[in-house]
Amino acid sequence: ETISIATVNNGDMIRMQKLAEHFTKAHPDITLNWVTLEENVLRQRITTDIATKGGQYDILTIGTYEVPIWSKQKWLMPLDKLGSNYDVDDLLPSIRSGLTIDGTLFAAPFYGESSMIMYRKDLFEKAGLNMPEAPTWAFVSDAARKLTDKKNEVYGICLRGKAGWGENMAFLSAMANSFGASWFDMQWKPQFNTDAWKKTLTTYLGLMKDAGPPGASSNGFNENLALFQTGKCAMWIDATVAASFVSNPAQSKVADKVGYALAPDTGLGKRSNWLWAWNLAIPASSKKGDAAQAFISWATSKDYLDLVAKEEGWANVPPGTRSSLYANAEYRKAAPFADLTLKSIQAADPQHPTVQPVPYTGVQFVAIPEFQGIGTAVGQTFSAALAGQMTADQALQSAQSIATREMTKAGYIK
Amino acid sequence: MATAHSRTAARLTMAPAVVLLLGWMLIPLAMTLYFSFLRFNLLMPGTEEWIGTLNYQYFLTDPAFFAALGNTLALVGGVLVLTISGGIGLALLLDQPFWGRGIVRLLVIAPFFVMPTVSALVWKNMLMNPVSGLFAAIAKGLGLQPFDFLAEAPLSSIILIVTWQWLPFATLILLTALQSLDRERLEAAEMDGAGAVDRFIHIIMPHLARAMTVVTLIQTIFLLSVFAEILVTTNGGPGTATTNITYLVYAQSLLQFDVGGGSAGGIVAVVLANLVAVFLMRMIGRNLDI
Amino acid sequence: MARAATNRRKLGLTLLAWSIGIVIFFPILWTALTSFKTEAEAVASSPSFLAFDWTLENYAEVQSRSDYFLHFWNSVVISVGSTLIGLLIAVPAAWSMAFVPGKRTRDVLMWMLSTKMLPPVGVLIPIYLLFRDFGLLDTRIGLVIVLTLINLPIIVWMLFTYFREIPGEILEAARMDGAGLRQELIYVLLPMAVPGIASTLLLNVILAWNEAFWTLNLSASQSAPLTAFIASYSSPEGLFYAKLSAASTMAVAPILVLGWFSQKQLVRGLTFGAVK
Amino acid sequence: MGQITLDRVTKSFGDVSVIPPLDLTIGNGEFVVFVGPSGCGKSTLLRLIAGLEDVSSGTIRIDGKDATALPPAQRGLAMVFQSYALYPHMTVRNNIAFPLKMARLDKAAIDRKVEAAANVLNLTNYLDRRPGQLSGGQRQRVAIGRAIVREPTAFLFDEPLSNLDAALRVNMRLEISELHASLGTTMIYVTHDQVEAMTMADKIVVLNAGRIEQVGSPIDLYSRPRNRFVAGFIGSPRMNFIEGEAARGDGADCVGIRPEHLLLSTESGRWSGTVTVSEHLGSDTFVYVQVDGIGTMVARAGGEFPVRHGDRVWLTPQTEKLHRFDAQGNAQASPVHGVKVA
Amino acid sequence: MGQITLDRVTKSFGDVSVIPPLDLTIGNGEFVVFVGPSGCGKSTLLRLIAGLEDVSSGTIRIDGKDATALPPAQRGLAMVFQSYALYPHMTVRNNIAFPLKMARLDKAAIDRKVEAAANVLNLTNYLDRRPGQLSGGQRQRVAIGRAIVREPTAFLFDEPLSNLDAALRVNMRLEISELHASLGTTMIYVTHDQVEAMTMADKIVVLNAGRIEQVGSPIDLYSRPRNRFVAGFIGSPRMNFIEGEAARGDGADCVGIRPEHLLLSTESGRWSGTVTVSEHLGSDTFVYVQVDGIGTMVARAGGEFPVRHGDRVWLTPQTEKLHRFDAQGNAQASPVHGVKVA
Ligand SMILES: Nc1ncnc2c1ncn2[C@@H]1O[C@H](COP(=O)(O)OP(=O)(O)OP(=O)(O)O)[C@@H](O)[C@H]1O
Ligand SMILES: Nc1ncnc2c1ncn2[C@@H]1O[C@H](COP(=O)(O)OP(=O)(O)OP(=O)(O)O)[C@@H](O)[C@H]1O
Ligand SMILES: [Mg+2]
Ligand SMILES: [Mg+2]
Repeated sequence: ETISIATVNNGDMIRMQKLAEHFTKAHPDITLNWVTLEENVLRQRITTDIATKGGQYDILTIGTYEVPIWSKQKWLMPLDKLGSNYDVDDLLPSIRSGLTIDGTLFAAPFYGESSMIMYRKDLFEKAGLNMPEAPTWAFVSDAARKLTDKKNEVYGICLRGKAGWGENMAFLSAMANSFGASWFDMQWKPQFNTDAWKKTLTTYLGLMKDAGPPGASSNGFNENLALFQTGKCAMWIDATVAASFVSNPAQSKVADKVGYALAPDTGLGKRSNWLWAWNLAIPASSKKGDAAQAFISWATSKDYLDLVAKEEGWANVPPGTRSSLYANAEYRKAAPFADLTLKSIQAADPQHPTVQPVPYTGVQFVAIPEFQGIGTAVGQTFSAALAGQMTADQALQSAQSIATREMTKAGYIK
Repeated sequence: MATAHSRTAARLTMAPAVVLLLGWMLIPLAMTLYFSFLRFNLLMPGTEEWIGTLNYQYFLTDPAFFAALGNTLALVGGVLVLTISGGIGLALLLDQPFWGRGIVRLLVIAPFFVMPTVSALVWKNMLMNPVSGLFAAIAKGLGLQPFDFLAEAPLSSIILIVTWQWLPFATLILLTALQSLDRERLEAAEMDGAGAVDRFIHIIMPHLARAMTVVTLIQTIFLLSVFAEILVTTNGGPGTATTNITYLVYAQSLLQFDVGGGSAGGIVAVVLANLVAVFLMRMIGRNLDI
Repeated sequence: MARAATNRRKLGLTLLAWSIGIVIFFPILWTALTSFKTEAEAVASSPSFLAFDWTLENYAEVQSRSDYFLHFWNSVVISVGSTLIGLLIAVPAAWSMAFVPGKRTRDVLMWMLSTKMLPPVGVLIPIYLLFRDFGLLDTRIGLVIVLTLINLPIIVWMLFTYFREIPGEILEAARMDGAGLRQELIYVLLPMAVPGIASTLLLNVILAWNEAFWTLNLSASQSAPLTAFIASYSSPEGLFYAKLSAASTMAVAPILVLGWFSQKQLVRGLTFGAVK
Repeated sequence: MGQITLDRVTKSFGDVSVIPPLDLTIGNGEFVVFVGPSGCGKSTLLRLIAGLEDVSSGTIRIDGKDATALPPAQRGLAMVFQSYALYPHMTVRNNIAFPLKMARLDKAAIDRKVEAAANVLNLTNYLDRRPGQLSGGQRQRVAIGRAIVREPTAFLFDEPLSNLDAALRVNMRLEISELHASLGTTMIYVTHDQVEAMTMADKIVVLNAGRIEQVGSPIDLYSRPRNRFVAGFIGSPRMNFIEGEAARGDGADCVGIRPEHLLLSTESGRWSGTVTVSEHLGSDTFVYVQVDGIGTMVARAGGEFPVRHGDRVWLTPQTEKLHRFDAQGNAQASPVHGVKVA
Repeated sequence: MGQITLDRVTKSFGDVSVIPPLDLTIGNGEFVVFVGPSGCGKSTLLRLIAGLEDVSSGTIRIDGKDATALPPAQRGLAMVFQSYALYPHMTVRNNIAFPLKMARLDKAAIDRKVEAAANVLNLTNYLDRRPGQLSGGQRQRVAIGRAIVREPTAFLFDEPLSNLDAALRVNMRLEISELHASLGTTMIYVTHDQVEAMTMADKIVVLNAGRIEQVGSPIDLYSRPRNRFVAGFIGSPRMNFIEGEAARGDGADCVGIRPEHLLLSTESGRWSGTVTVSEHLGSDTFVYVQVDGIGTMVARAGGEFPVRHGDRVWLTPQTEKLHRFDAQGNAQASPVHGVKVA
């Protein structure tokens, strides 16, 4: 049996691809076909395929955003044959809850992440600053400006600026949560005309202008990672998985100088960290469900974590899915960021993401099908604002009208 | 060549190409047209319903639409102007005798063979990146502030990339045309007292008119649907600074999975493309004497 | 015009032409060089041109991640296959346009070209649905069909302009000599048009090789050509410039080499009637 | 055999009628030349006979059989084109063999016939060359070779020599004449070259705007043109025409006299005038004379005739060589009885 | 003025020497024709004079001034090319006006000159057409018009009529001759057409492999060729050459006799042979005779001479027209004294 696996081209997935020979050795009757694509392309490809029932893939790599929407459409196969020793209860509750609909698991988390601050201990020391474990935006902004040394290409803070609901909007939505803002009110009215959003955006733009790297409006996760690894960022707020890259001496020039802290807040009770997981799921139309489940079971199991640890070291284990990992002393030793990662993940609450009540779930996204389009379009305007093409007010106004338009068209606003 | 026999044969031999292209054009187009009147979001199957021209209303009143229209024209026009003027310059240069002409010619045509995706990736990451790109390194080496191409001049940067890809094509066609110029005609002009500049204006340029027409026609066809370069470098942004019609339709139907809206956009794009086509055929197709 | 091109002038031209040529070629050269660097060197803030530790590890890494040869072979099959089938359909059509022109010939040609102006994204979903129904998703034959259709207008136009330069009298001579239409095409027209056909073939192989929209959207694993291969190297996390360069070099090199070796043939017919 | 009959054949391209109803019979073994001004329909007529164009109406019979609807290959005719229309990618051998291959002859027979044709045409040493490696005359011979091997009932030639230079043209002209003499096959030959028409034809067909002006042997047309058109068309330099008063004296609306039938004198004669140009060829001198009250006339003197621009000369026609035409341009009762050795 | 002097001019392309050292003086107002076999360097020589090619060594003087290093535009010469080299995108008017525009003349003067030239060349009605809409002869006239308006010191023509058909060629020939007569400007004219050379030239330069074989007036060359090359090259049909025993009798290694200097008889004469071909032009008859022991000879009879293939005829040379050549091909003491009216 041949199963086709569509997956995203990040390090953990590529590692899985390499290690998959262990799986095929154990299951000689199964061969694996890999389709590795960049995240945006992948999302577009598999969404098209599953929505049209194209049936090109047996295993999909999808995010927490898709799982509830797709399972509601009955596009995903329930994962009920993961095997007896697949310890479902070991999955981190906040992650698992996002993948479970009406008590049925529709996707298995491969790795999970939240976001946190990564910073340069050496630079903070030199500047006489001290990073608290749970800083506020006021502290972060102030420190970023102080640490900026443009002549030497050191920028106080690197944040996402590239447009996209999974790029700058992931960060900005989470940040907005900490400022008390939200996407919609209970009537699905967009909220970009609120003061909370205005404060969010002006803080972000001001900070990036004073302390951000050039070209920030096209920086996403990868670009910022490269910047941080080459020593050009004093702080970086991004996915917790980045911690293992920035602390890996093979890739990072600053591996031994990185410190970690929780994403900042403004004292309103929500921190600006998100929650995300890449999960493996099976299209309902797949005729190779059993083989596919066998693979998923293997790839998201505790044993897989051990396998990675054995082959590549504990630092490279896909994080953020299992409690047992965080209890593992070896892992905690190899991954100094483990603690903060776990704390960050636990701090995120997709069911109640905002200060004010909202009709939607999802921390840095809104789990409705229209969100991708709206999120990306709004992301475009904020990115344009970052590039200096419009002011914060114009951007917010335009975001408000885009969102209102689309929500009206989709029938949420009567 | 015009016996009844050969005319019948002509009709038969045309048929496969015409039928296939008609099918290729009409079937999807008909489906697209139908979809464009539906509320049809891929992510919400079963909710399709007839909504008349609502999709068109939304698409055409989208502020991004006008931006996209402008960007499309700027992109097509900008690349055409740059490739044709650059192509003429290069063709004139490559027509001169110098050492290693064959090799330089190979160097000049090389970009044509590069996949659009690859060239966009290379330009974006390795050349234009304001921190680790080569241009930034050069700027820093010269003591200048690196320029953030894709943020500060996004459309121009894309025009630059696309120009780089299409310059070889324009150069090759213009060079072939230049080499077909009757040398006696140039000599006659020389005898008539025309200097190099006059010969260029009065003899060479008019001779190249037809080649320029062809370059315009072919490149327009491809430039109207420039997509990979935008997707890879800017995703249409910042804002809508680099969104062209093609990208807008893409965003609508494949990022938002709003097939209805995307189809309406597709139909609008088809209409626009046909306007361009008619315009092109009218204005310059005649020059081709086909 | 063979008046003494003085050596000074020639030297000046040589310098100018070479610098322009190198500037134009530079992005490709730089990519190729970077593919032999380590990731750290690839992003070094003072990039070195040749003085670095040459390494092949990026190529090894790329190959271990994705089966280059499968993608390569898919690219070959799809681009060559679609071009050959396109030629098969286009030759008769171009014959009739060139040798039995009617009042509508010009309009038909222009109409064919105008089908190329339709934005492909607009019809992706319908095509996807059709392909699903016919079981053509992720098959080479499916991609061959699509690429044949999208390149057909260009093939017809190129052949048409080329055929038009062949004197009709030769075909009439063949007809007088007893050749039927098929023999006329096979024994006379095609051999005479070899340079034009070679050029058409090359150009369309190149266009098909580099076509990224349809190949990416209609393929998954079995039929994915190099355009899909490269799509997995755009911005993965971490440092990736060297690997990206290696993958890019691998994707571009075959067609670049082909193009270089056959540029004479390519150019010969690449005029679209621009040269009379 | 090789008799070709056209019966009320017409041809129009769209609305333009190129050939009005036309009848013509070409006898077996004849060498017929079509002449006429450019655009008069010579090629069209030839192509109608060949089957490369459909007739608009009328019948074409070849050896008595109706061939009007037959495709070219089945009419049993061979054609030699002005551009030679050789197959550039085939060797001379294959060019000549092509019609035989199309006729599915076996290899041995083909070889034999090709060798024979090459022999006749002196092409044996060139059989393995491509047309591109041959001179113009050799190419023309290959084209003829390709026509010969089919052993057609008739040959059609459309200005076959017009792409050759003068010297070669003379040779090829002789070769084609010899070929006709030896094969005895009907040949239809289109040309606009005076000399070719006069020297090669058994029968010349003079066409004008698709109509036949006169059919006859070269000497017939030369000495007894039926009308002014033919008189002016045949002969080089062309016949001098005299109209008005001067013609009335000879009892016609217009009289014509050929340059070679005018006597030149520096002393006296019938008409006097001044020399505008005198062309000294060594073998002949052509003198262009501005004749008072008539206009420019050309006279030929054998050898060297020493006059120059501005000299006064006298011209006297050989009266028995005068041609008389009425107001419609038709020849009046023939003045010339028989042709005498000059 | 328009005197052109070439002084030990040579030209090589790379290693190939095309023109060995060559001296030539062309007088003011002369009409000089270069003739010679294809590839002998006629065009090259013309282009050297025009300045379109650099001489390898030697000096070119125009009106006494050294012009060797001047660019073409400054030599004051105008050239008419074989391909016409008209500017296809310009109207006739603009084609003719182009050199004047380049000379930055004011609009009124340009218009005046263009009109004048068009008038002379009968182009007034075509001034607003493009070259593509003109016939060959009209195009040629435009090319000449473009040359005239510059009022050059000399005109250079490179086979200007070779793309025209026979009838047109005769007309254009006359027009160019008249132009020369009326302008009086020096003209250098390259052709390989016998008749053009003989009828137009004041002076013919016969070239062979870059060397000058003979320079002289047409009649000079016709009646007193300096060697066999010139004798064979000038005159059409070409001179009959007789070698071996038959020639020895006339006291030379080779004797030559032109077709028009052979008397034809059906009864008796010096040489006898059988007719292979007889070409009846009406005005003349050319008879090709296979002479016993000598080979094929051509003879011309005026008017109609009734012989056919296979007939036996006799040929007698006009002895005073015999040309005698030594073993090197050089003419022996001239046998012809003066030229008489035939
Ligand atoms: N395919 C065609 N369509 C329309 N008109 C045509 C076509 N072929 C020929 N004609 C017209 O028919 C007339 C006769 O043409 P044809 O070629 O027979 O002349 P011709 O006597 O051979 O002339 P030439 O001596 O120049 O070769 C011309 O007026 C020409 O324009
Ligand atoms: N640019 C060139 N490079 C090399 N050889 C050349 C060049 N131009 C002419 N030749 C050679 O010089 C010789 C003379 O050429 P030219 O064109 O002057 O001959 P021509 O007398 O004009 O011949 P034709 O009657 O065929 O026009 C030829 O052998 C030709 O091959
Ligand atoms: Mg004709
Ligand atoms: Mg020449």
